[in-house]
Amino acid sequence: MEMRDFVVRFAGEGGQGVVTSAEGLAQASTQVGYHALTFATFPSQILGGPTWTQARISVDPVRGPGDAVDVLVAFNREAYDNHQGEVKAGGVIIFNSNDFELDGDSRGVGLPIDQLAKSTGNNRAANMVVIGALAHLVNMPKEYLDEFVIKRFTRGRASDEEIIKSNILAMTLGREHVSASEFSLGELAPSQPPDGDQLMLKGNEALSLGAIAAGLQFYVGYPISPATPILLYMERNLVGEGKFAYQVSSEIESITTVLGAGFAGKKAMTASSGPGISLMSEGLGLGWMAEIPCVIVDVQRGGPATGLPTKTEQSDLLSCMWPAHGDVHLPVIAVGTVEECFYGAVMALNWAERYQGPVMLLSEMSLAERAQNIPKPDLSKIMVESRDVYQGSNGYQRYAGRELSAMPLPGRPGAYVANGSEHDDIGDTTHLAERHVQMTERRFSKLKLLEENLYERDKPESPVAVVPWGATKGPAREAYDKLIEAGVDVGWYYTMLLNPMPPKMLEELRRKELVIVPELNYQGQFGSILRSLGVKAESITQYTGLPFKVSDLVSRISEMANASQREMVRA
Amino acid sequence: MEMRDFVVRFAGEGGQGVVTSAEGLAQASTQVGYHALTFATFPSQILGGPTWTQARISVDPVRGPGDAVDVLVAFNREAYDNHQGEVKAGGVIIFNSNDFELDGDSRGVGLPIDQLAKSTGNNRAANMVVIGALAHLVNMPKEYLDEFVIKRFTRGRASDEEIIKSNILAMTLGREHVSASEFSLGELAPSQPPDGDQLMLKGNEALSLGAIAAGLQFYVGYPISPATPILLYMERNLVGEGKFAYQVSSEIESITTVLGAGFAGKKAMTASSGPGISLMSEGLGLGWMAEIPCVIVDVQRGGPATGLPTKTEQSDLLSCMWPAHGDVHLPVIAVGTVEECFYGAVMALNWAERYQGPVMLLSEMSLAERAQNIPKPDLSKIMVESRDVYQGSNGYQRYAGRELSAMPLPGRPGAYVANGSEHDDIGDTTHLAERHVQMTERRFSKLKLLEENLYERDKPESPVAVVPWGATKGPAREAYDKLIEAGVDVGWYYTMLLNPMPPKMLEELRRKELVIVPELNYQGQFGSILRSLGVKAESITQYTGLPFKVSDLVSRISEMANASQREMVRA
Amino acid sequence: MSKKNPEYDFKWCPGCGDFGVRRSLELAMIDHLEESGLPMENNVVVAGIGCSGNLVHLLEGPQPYGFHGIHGRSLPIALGVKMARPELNVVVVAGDGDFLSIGGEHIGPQASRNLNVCAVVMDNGVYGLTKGQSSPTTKLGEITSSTPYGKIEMQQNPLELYLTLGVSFIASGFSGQPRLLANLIKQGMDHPGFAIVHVQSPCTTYNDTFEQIKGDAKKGIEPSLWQIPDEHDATDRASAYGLIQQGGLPVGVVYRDEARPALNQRLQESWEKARSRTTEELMKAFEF
Amino acid sequence: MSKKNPEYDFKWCPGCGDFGVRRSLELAMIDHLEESGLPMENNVVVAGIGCSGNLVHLLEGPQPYGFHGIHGRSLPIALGVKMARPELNVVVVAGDGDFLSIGGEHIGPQASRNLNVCAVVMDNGVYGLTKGQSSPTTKLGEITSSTPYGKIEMQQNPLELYLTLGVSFIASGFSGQPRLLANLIKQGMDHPGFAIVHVQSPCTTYNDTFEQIKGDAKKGIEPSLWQIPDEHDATDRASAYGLIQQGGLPVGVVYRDEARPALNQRLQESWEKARSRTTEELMKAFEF
Ligand SMILES: Cc1ncc(C[n+]2csc(CCOP(=O)(O)OP(=O)(O)O)c2C)c(N)n1
Ligand SMILES: Cc1ncc(C[n+]2csc(CCOP(=O)(O)OP(=O)(O)O)c2C)c(N)n1
Ligand code: SF4
Ligand code: SF4
Ligand SMILES: [Mg+2]
Ligand SMILES: [Mg+2]
Repeated sequence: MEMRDFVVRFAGEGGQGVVTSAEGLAQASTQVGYHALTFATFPSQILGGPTWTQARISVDPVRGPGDAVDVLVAFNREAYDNHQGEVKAGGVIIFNSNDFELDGDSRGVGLPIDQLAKSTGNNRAANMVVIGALAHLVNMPKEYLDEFVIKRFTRGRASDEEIIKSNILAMTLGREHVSASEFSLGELAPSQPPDGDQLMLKGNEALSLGAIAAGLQFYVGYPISPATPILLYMERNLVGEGKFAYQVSSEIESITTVLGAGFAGKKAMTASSGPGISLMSEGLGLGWMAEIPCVIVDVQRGGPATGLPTKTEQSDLLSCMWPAHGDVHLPVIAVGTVEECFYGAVMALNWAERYQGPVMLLSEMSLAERAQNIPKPDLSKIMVESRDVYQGSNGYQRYAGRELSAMPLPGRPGAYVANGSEHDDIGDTTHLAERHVQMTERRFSKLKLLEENLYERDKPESPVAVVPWGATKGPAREAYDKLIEAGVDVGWYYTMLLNPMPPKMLEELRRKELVIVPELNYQGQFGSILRSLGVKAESITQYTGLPFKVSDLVSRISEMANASQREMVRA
Repeated sequence: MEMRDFVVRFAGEGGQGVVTSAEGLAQASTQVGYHALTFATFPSQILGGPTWTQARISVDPVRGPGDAVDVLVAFNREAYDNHQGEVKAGGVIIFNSNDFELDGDSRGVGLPIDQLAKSTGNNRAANMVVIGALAHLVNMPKEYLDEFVIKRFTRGRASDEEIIKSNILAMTLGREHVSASEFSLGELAPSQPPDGDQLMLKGNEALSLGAIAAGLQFYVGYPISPATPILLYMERNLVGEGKFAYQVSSEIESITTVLGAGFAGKKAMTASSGPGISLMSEGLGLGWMAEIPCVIVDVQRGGPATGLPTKTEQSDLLSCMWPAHGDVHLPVIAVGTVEECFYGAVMALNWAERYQGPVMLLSEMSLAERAQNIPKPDLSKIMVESRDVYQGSNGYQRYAGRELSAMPLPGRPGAYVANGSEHDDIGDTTHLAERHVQMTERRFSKLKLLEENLYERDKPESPVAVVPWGATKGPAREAYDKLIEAGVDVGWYYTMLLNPMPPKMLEELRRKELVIVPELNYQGQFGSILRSLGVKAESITQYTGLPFKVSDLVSRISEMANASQREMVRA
Repeated sequence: MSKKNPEYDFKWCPGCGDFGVRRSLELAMIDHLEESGLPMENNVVVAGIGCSGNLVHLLEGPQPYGFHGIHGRSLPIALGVKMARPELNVVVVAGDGDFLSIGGEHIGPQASRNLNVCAVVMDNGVYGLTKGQSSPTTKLGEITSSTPYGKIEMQQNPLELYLTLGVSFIASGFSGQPRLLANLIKQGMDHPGFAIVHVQSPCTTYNDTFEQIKGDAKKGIEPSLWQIPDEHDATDRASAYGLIQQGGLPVGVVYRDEARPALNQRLQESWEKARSRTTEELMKAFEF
Repeated sequence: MSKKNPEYDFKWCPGCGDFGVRRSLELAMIDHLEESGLPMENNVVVAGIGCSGNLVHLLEGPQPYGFHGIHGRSLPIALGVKMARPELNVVVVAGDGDFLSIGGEHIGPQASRNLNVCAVVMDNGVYGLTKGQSSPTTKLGEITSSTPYGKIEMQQNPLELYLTLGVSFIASGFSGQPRLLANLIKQGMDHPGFAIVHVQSPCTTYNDTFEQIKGDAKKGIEPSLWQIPDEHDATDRASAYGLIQQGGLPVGVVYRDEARPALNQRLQESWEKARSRTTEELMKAFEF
């Protein structure tokens, strides 16, 4: 039968080629026009340790890593034991017969990975052996893979030809070895190459690129999983005159340094994860109070406290929206796909410049470590905003009025004191009631500048809607499509803009009988925020450190939708 | 006419006796059975600077400093200019005629304060001159005041007699000087001495005493207005074997040190204000995660950031309830009166021991600096709780199960690792999904242990209710009583317990058509929390840095109440 | 901006040492500008929280830019300002509590980086603005509002700390000598690296050390203040260490190392190894 | 608790220096207990966050109490444990990043207080757990994942820092000498005040310094490690300072001052001036 989509999980020890095989497969597939997504997990130790990576190859754009595994590639016995349960009925298990023997599992195909690789004279071709084997299972034409290998290893070196030969041989050996066994999954439908260039990258990389595309000039950070790759990317690439990327001594330094740079006129950003974001609390309040543009990225991991550094969760929403004492309410943009990592970062920088204050950009471990092909952003189409800079002479009242005003640039006329105490128009500290009223209203009025009606919706007429946020978008949308197929009457709303929310979307949600919010936290954080905004929201929560399974969402959403339908009938 | 209550505002330069006069009047009045409340404001500079203190004397228990001023005592011209507008119609202004002359204000009575004091041969008796003058205005019997002076200055010293004489003389001079002018406010009704002993103290002092009464053993803090007095009180009084009170190097040290002490078996507490609380964010999450009993006091001031150190506000509620990243939801007790400062502290310590985690105790600048007479707490009636200590042998699983378990005491069998990463039963770090689910549910299940139906209510049958929190209780209740007199149909609910809220109270509020929440912040923080809990709440907000005026609340509440009545009729 | 702004109502107590520091800073900034020919707006004063930090609102004459943030964070804010705009003259003003206690963590990193800013620390051995609690420089045994039975921890020695952390310019001064102090601050501004001018600026209300510093012949009190002799070789780390060990309040330049490149200079150099790419070029790496 | 707990799945890399530190700590604790006759539960190990801090879960044999909190806060947590229960033996284990970077602010205060705990700092000159970024002890110019063009800030000298801050017991050791190291840690535990045992514990994965420390005759590499001679007078601050200036990796006790009273002792003394009152008595002050 024809397949549009298949999922392979590679499991073994760190260092056995688990990751390179997954990425190789993904690259091979994307190069011949398929869509691919890989999701890597971390072993909790530094070297070795059990690890696995999943690759999903599809004719259509991919939304998530996928629930059920079609093929498990088990590099060792432990991997087999831990993952064989995930293999769906009719699935196949390729096991490294150089490492262990497997009897009594009818799904098993032994593949002497190391030995076959060796026989090609190129030990590093082990992953090609595996890829060849997989290609056979889904009947991927040999030409496809050869093409990929040729492309990949044509680097204008003398050794090219030889390497290409050995790799093609490795794939062929893998292919033949498996074809000997009668196993097959079916026929992968021919690829429908997306038009336009594509990029294959991870969420953290897309986010970094987006920030740079929006004109980022200044970045400081402190290492923390899963945000560290952003720091490393910036230190390598945000270089040259007028740029600065640096590792500071703590997240307290990160946020206050970023505030200094934002004040001095730069587009500045820092990224961290839960514990680091909590340390920034006081500094975030200062940014709001002194009106300093900057972007703070929270690549969420499992919490609280040191929590679960290598797991994914969506539990920082409340503390990012209200991060500090006093009346502070920060803008929040939460990205849901690798592509949104790019465009969300662009928006976050634009928002910071537009309203002159800190913007929280929420990502998640599951996005940060997900590699995926996305349409290459067209920079000429990206609208980049910069703050309104004061151009006049001295004697300027930087904080005058109840609304946004132009921001002076140190070195130029317009000197004032950026002040974290309540202040008057020129930034001197004051305690007068009228001032506190004026400045409080001024700070909140600026949020209005960020109200944009950017959101997705389907079946707006339905009284029930599914409204996920962040990376739950992927599985939620897969589930939603299935529910629609099944004829369930339910609408779909999604936005990256969690504060301020798109006013029209909020209006529509307020009219719903029930708004179902699937989210990866215990408290149902977004659900409770929606309720406080007058929406009849109920959350579907999960707090396992893992993303939702599509199948779980399908059943839990339809349950809730039907229940409310029954109620409506009764009423 | 007979008065049950009068309000005097003393205004001048720091150092002119503004505070001593107010406190003297309050003490004199309480000693003869009246109720008294004084409220001091801070000048923004250290020495001198304009300042004022208000005293309210009443036959009945006092709820707040009072809106309108009956008598203004102006020690200098600036004070007159700034405060004369607050004097109610028919009020009197006593001005220091040694400092300035006042013509064209029919309310003014000149009093040569310094000169009269000098003439008694005791310059320090200036405040007695003022008190005598005030006593005359409300017709307070001379014996009352003489009695007070005698009590106060009888200290078994040779000089007693002389000092008493000069003070009594001072009062007489003040009295006579004003009686010469025909001014009078009326007759203060005879006092109705409360039965039982009374204490006259400030909110911070009551809170400190309450904590000590509940068995506090360990206190660290870092200076910050308006919480510093708690630190100083503890350093002076929390001494002796097994006790520790100390100033540490920052609020980050405060919270983490307190966690160490709570882990080691002590009842531990720290106090700060907004900026310091924000710095504790990460540590608070750790306390929740590792399950460490401790109490954190937030004496709220104006925010955000450094904000308004000497002003009052109720804007830290959201950030205290959700102080950190991850699924953290801390218990919150907010006190509303000086007396509640005492009992709220007792409860906070009990809660911390009962559920084994951090408890947030919210106070406010306006309570911290308010001196008031309260019934002396009967220690024999105070129920003090202590954590359930593990008594068994080694091999204990401290974090086993989905509910509270006994806490081991270092030094005794039951060794485990208190862990801020997700952990298993013995406290070792783990990433297993089941564990994160178990421990998350365990942490939240413990909040159930704190559900108590302690709340005030009046007219529960009314579809509309006023539900203030914290120190807004005072003016809100005064306003409520006036509304009831005026025949407005509105109910009253109040509790110190903001998380978890009394379940019965929450149930009742959910059935209301409208719940009106007066609170001192811009966002309407408690209102939005109530809405997220399914209550039709709307806030009345004020963000001036000052407490509500009763008159404002009367009009704003009745407006809202009537509006909703009309709607209900329409519906 | 006191003179010009009635709404700003904080005032230093009469006799407060901070008056002298303000004057010195005004003089130093003006000197510095006259040399550079740049306008006052080229100066950024990053202030800590305390009576000391309030200096940023009390400067008279032409106004520099200011950043008055949160307690203890003036150094990292200054790091951000300076590395964003190396052409700006960035000055930090902070108190002993702000700089050495809650903000103490930031000194070492800026010293290691040799961040090119000048920090003026106003040390009064007490927390002034919060009314008299002990600070890291409050002496062992002293009674303050927060040490009712005497302080039970040792005081810090800031000068030795700076030297150990690698601060490349260290001066010590007294608020009672505004012109001399102005000169030290000016040198600190001119120094191509991290400069700290540590100033004894007595708190006349909570910890009046004027007498002890200046001495009183009548009462037979020796002054703790002493001028650093010209012979002192400030470029020699060992001599600097020895000088600090002598105690008292030395006035002058304790240590200076002008050879060490500042952070922005080292950064420039490191770029030679780097290649700056356009966004388009960066995206290329992810094409396939 | 590795051996006993399959659920705990973190493992140090083969050859990691931390194995040796763990062994040393186990030996030192056992020694200490045999002398005191107290059970293992009398020990509390407060751990930082890092490969190093994970030691608290990897101890074998009888288990002490542990507190594995948040990054950089092991010292203030230890302050709380120790001042709550002075009879407990409190040990801190942390990495160079945890202890000197984000946690650096807490060293000075504990030194000034002379808090009676023993801190074992596992210095590998890198951030191990986060996979190889630079730390305060990473050398200037070194290339790490976070310094792709070479580190542009100076490394810190922890031993000199401890001495300057007033740490009253300072030892320096090497994870490759477990018995020697155990002895130093034991001395640190016995020391009546704040003790720091600074250990070179190489990260074989991201910064393998074993060769540089132990030297390699064949390659003509001199060992950086040298034993502190018996003549060294550790009670003399100046000699300690001089010793540190010699550089390399000295092994032994660098400095010790047993005369200085520890915080809990000074606290006891201060109580003589104080009067402890019952709640009833305290309330009296507010009666009228
Ligand atoms: C996070 C935080 N904690 C505490 C405070 C309260 N506070 C304001 S100034 C100050 C210390 C002032 O002492 P110092 O830095 O020596 O300055 P000085 O007033 O003596 O000049 C403190 C603790 C604060 N504003 N923020
Ligand atoms: C507030 C916070 N910031 C960052 C991190 C991430 N983090 C975990 S361990 C570590 C540093 C580890 O280096 P080190 O202290 O030297 O220990 P090592 O792993 O080298 O033994 C960091 C930055 C964290 N857990 N918490
Ligand atoms: S309190 Fe001290 S430091 Fe503050 S202004 Fe007054 S004298 Fe100066
Ligand atoms: S990364 Fe380095 S420090 Fe961490 S376990 Fe491996 S070798 Fe040890
Ligand atoms: Mg000071
Ligand atoms: Mg390290």
